[in-house]
Amino acid sequence: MTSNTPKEHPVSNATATAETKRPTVRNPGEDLPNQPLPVMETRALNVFYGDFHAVHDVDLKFGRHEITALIGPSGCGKSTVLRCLNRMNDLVPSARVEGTVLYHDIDVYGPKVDPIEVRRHIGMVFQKANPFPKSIYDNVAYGPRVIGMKVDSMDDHVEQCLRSAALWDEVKDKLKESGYSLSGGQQQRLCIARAIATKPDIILMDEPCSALDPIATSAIEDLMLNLREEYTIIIVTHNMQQAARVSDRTAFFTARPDETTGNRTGLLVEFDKTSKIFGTPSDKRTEDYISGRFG
Amino acid sequence: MTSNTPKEHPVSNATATAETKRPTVRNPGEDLPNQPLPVMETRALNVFYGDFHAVHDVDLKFGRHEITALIGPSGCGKSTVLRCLNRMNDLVPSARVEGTVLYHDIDVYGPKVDPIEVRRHIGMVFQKANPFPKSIYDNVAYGPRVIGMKVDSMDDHVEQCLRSAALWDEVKDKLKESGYSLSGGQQQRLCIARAIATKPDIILMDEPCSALDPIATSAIEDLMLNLREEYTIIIVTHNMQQAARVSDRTAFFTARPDETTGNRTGLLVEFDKTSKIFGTPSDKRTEDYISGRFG
Amino acid sequence: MNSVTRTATASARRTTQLNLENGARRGKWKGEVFRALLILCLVVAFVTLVAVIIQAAVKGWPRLDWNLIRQMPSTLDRESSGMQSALFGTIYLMIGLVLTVVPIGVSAAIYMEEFADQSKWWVRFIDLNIQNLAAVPSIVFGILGLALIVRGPLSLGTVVYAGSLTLAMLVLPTIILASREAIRSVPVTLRNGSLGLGATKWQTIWHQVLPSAVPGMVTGTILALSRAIGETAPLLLVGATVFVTYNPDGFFDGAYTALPVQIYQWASRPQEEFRILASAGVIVLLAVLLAMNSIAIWIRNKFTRDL
Amino acid sequence: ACGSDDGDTGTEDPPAAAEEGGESEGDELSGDIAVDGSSTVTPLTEAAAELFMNENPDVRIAVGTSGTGGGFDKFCNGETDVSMASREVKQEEIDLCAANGVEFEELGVANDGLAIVVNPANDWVTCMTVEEINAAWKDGSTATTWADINPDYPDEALELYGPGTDSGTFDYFTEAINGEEGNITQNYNDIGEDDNAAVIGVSGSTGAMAFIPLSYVTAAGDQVKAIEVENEAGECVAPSEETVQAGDYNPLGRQLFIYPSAEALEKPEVLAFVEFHVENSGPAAEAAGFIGLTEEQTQEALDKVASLTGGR
Amino acid sequence: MSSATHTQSPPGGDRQEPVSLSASSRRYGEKAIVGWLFLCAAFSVLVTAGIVVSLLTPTIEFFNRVSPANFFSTEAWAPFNAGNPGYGVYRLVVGTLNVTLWALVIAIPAGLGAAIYLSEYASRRARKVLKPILEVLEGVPTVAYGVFALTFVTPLLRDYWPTFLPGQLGEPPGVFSAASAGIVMGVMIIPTVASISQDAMSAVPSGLRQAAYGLGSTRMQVATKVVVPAALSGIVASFILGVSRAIGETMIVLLAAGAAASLSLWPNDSVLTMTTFIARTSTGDIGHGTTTYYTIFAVGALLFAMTFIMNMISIALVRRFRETYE
Ligand SMILES: Nc1ncnc2c1ncn2[C@@H]1O[C@H](COP(=O)(O)OP(=O)(O)OP(=O)(O)O)[C@@H](O)[C@H]1O
Ligand SMILES: Nc1ncnc2c1ncn2[C@@H]1O[C@H](COP(=O)(O)OP(=O)(O)OP(=O)(O)O)[C@@H](O)[C@H]1O
Ligand SMILES: [Mg+2]
Ligand SMILES: [Mg+2]
Ligand SMILES: O=P([O-])([O-])[O-]
Repeated sequence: MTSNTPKEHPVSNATATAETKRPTVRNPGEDLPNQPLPVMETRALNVFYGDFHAVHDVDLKFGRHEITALIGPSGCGKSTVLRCLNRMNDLVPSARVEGTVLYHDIDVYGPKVDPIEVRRHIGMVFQKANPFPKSIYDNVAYGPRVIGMKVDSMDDHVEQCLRSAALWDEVKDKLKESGYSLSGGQQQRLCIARAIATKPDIILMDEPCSALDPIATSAIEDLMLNLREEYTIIIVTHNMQQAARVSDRTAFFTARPDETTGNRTGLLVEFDKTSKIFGTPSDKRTEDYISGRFG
Repeated sequence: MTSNTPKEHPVSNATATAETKRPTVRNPGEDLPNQPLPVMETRALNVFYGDFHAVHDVDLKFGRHEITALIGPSGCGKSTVLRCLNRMNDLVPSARVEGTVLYHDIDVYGPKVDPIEVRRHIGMVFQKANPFPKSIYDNVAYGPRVIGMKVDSMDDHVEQCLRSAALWDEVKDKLKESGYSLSGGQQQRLCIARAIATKPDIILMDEPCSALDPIATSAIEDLMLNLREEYTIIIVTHNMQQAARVSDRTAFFTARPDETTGNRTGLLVEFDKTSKIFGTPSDKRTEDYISGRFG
Repeated sequence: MNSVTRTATASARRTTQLNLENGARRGKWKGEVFRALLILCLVVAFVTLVAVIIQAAVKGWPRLDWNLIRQMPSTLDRESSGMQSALFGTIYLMIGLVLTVVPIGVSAAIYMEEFADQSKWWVRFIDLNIQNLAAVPSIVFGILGLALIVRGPLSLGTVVYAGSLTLAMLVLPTIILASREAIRSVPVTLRNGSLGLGATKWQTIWHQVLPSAVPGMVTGTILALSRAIGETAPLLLVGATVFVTYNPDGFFDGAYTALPVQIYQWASRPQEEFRILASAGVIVLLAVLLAMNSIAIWIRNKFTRDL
Repeated sequence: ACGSDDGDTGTEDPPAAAEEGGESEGDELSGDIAVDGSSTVTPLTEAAAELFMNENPDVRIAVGTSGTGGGFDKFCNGETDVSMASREVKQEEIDLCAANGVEFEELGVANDGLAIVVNPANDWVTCMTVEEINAAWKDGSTATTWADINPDYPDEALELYGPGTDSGTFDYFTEAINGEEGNITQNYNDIGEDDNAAVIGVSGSTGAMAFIPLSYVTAAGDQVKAIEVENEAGECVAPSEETVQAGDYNPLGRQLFIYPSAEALEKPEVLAFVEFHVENSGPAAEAAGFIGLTEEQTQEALDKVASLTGGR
Repeated sequence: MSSATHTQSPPGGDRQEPVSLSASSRRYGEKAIVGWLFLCAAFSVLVTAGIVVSLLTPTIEFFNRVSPANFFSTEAWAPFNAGNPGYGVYRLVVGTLNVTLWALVIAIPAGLGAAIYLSEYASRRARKVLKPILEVLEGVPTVAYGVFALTFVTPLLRDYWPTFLPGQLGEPPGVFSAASAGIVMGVMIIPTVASISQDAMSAVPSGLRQAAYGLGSTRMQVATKVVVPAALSGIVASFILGVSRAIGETMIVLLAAGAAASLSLWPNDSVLTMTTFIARTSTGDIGHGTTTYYTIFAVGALLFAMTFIMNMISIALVRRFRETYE
């Protein structure tokens, strides 16, 4: 199968490849405040798994109605940081979190805070689509039901969530079928519909597209851009181009090996507008990473 | 930890990012024959896992003393193709291979061919370093012992292999320690030393650096370039920059979903000199992939 | 391609061909002999089962009739004596056992998998304790049952439920371990999906984990029960050693006997008729067992395919 | 017919059974009877119970096999109505029963003999003295061949089989032959409760000798050969129904007993069963391979029952 | 930040209601459920405690009457001998070991071989059929095996014993023999050994196997040089568990091994095992409260202690194995 499509993109010629190349940023000239108006914030966040220091001193601010991307090589603690935000790390018995995580200026690790309540405000979408082994309808209705959410009509609510997740047209005739009957990309959108069904404030996404094909990926990316109108989105991705395409701000993490033990601790290298990170990063390590020298 | 290293690379400014950027190719002007002198070749290779058609009609030629990279998005069958070359797919009970795989013009799936013997000629290094739970020395000596290789002195042989794998200096004082006592990068080099200990002709590598940090990665990349003098190397990688840095030729695969079942079958899109693939790909899909539009 | 390369290629080709093809590798027969030996090992185990069945079937053949399960045991009329009371005794034992052990075992498994903090010493202690209990000889449970259930604190007497309870303790660890296995095999992504929506832990367990774990639990439970059904030694100690010509009339009342006990009784009598009955009884017991195991395997295959 | 909730003592109120039986006859017996004890006596009581239940279908008799001692243990704890024994009750057991307020009476229900059996191919012995048997079986015996028992016997290796140390048969034999209960050589094959195993053992080895209940000799047919034993009067007596009943076959002839409790005998069905057991000693013994009671023995037993129940 | 409620909506926020992260209810029901679940888990400890108490109390009584020196000695085993009792449990231990030994001679090679076959050779489909059969085998009632030993294996051994062997070994066994019980018990244990060993072997990361195959190893080399050494602690654990099961097995020895407390390790001798003694004696003739009666519990306690130690070793080995690869 050889392509007979004429090339649509002007390409730099091969001799130009010695120059460092970077991903395309979606909207470099957008008018984004220089500092995010934080709906969520971490201060001196440190995470340990048992004795292992996984993440060191992370200070981040996540702006309202913005998409923030966390990028960095494997094992640098992106997922770990993400899971701290809605206390999913509580479920890892060995995990210990130090520092402060603020949500609307409330410390989510505060003594009176109920992690369940935190998760009701901060939804999550995972790397591998994980629909429940139930019908499509029940997948979406599950969240509202367990948190005892008052809705006028569950049917309407489910429909609305599936519409928001750009899935309604594809599934409206088979709401009673199992969530597993959908394709990978549809499953992932079902999970997004499920997450927004409880009306969260923030949606965390951990590499939501890494198992999907180009078409499904682009559907999810479009969806994210739409959801940004109503939600604050924080996304972990391996795909720099994806970060460049969808995010407003990007945080770059890397891992530094401990000299004696060799354990690698993750740390935040640089956090800035996406256009800045992919355009003129201020740190050599960011530069190396986005130009593909490792990772 | 903010970087105070001055940036060493000229960077295109942010406004230039709308243009498509590609990885840096190691040696674009190198004198490489236009067609490889094949030591190994696949013809109309199709692979099935049970009913699932994983790989469709792959025709590839792997040149002697060249490094060939297989790239493409997740699940497009790169590993599957690689495993066909030394009949590792025989170990997957559901796998079925159709088509021809030639090694020195002999069909390795021929009726009289012993797969064990094939693997003795075509070594393999895996994504996750997998040293045996034995001493470093025994790891390297394992291969020669099981194939009953005649060596004058096993000690010398082990030393030489570890030297070839650029590991000798780091481990020479602890040959009796467990292979697990090494760092990830060292373990991977140990696996390479182990693979070359049986003096294979070809070395297959399936994402050998994907679990490693930048320093370890670059050590392995250097090693590959050295090994090319003596061996033919075929490498699967997710990291396009890596393919660009080390390989002479690149094969780009993608996966096409079946319209009725939705199953995704891998296929070869384009196979050419690396400089061509990353410089002026002739297929739109290659173009999309290397410019990061998906994957 | 110059001629030097071509010659080199040709010679390489020849050597390679010689090497790759059959027979080049010496000692291939070793692998074959080894494989044959391994198969032999497996066959030894299976053949014995077949021999047990055949031997019992051949010996018990004259008495493999409906009377065997329709009639009560009889000393006077050995030709048509049966084992109905033993069959019913076993059924009663099993019902009492299931009702007791399944709720406790599944609950314990949920606790250990979902709530217990493995870093706490007492959790590890319970864990160790369960594992150890799983390998305590069954006769020791007989002693326990005799001392604490039939007599001692519970003083139930030699009633069916005393036997059920003794067997319950015996299979409790097996049920816990199987249920834990089933719970553990529920993908963590499912749990995370539910918890990430703000479901409480128990909601997650009840709505997501348990429904997915049920097939595994049922399978494990049936396998555990099929072990219990053949247990003889503890029952000998807790009072099922009885010649009874009627079925149990309750869990806390009267005398009972059970299939394996009846078999043991008959096997240790001198008269040939009883020996035959014992062998026929073995067939009945094995049939019950195979039926239970088949159900377990069917459930496992049916549901593992779906997940 | 479940009489009461108290499984230990069985039915206490006969009327309950009448309701359930639904039979018109008011004097129809019903209720549960728990019997336990000697494995030797079990077949006998089972036979008696079956015969009795054929006539009284609403009575349910459960016969357990805990051994004489185990039976008394339950009996004296009030768990059973009737205990079977292949020996007389011991002082400890009497004390235990007394401590628990259980009164009882000893009733002979059949005669049994212990037979000394040898392999049919054994042609050198027809009659043995107690001393010879003792030489083979006593604690610390050094006899390894028949010649060690009596120089006249051939130098055939001696192989001994006997019931388990936990059986009444064992107690009886050791006391009768070795003069002390439990006194026995370390070198015998203990075959537990399974007397038939002794038959198999003896039939398989020319030099073997075993002691087993006489009933098993009958059941074993010609697999083994029972030998004569020289009795107190110095006569060689072969074990048989007549010699045992007559008491000529000594010291290895014995009586088998049941022990009903006084409390249980207040229940008409237990009383009826116990009387039935004694009166039908003949047919039951025949079915189980024992030797029935003589008339005097029967009468003596019935008198005891009568005295215990005050002639009810 | 002591309060978990923040009433002030942040600037630019469109959320009007105050944000609260405190628990919306106390969830007492949930706590009660967890309490119940914990009790169920703790129940298993109660069972162990029950075992210890029910064994220990009479065992102490036993040692009040018989000195430990007598119990743990080689003196005669004659607890029934009123005149000259002996309590040398050593003979029972030796008897137990005798049967166990012959069981292991069968079970270890066969179990390991079966495990290697299932783990390294069998196709997935074959494994799917064979593994459940193995599980069925594990569940065959031991009384069936016992009857089989007594009525089939014993006569076979008696008829076909290799009488050409010298000395004691050449004598055919009697109706009861360690060999008959041991062989059948060995077969009974094969599934246990095989299934635990197989678990251990299949837990060996497939990466190791692939590495070995990739180097041109044959299947046999992969199995014997890589997989078995890598799974060794799990395999040893299966052996120890096999020993533990052999020691604790009752019905087979009760029916086939006899009851002669002989100090013998010969397969053709009849032996008295600890379990046989317990089962026989506790269903037998002895009166409650006699020293003999307490002997049951002393032997039971010893049996429990022995199997307990083995289980612990086996658990520790399995754990070590898991730690290496998980
Ligand atoms: N549950 C856990 N227990 C112990 N260590 C953990 C756990 N989860 C993650 N880690 C370790 O913490 C470090 C950071 O892991 P994390 O998953 O956050 O990385 P990541 O950046 O998301 O990597 P990836 O891109 O591979 O997902 C890694 O070294 C990882 O091994
Ligand atoms: N053993 C197997 N049995 C069944 N399907 C398999 C098996 N191995 C791979 N596949 C399927 O074959 C397809 C190709 O897999 P393969 O591992 O070759 O992809 P890949 O290109 O190497 O992907 P990745 O980059 O994720 O390693 C995938 O859809 C995968 O799910
Ligand atoms: Mg991650
Ligand atoms: Mg791959
Ligand atoms: O059961 P016994 O008759 O031997 O006590």
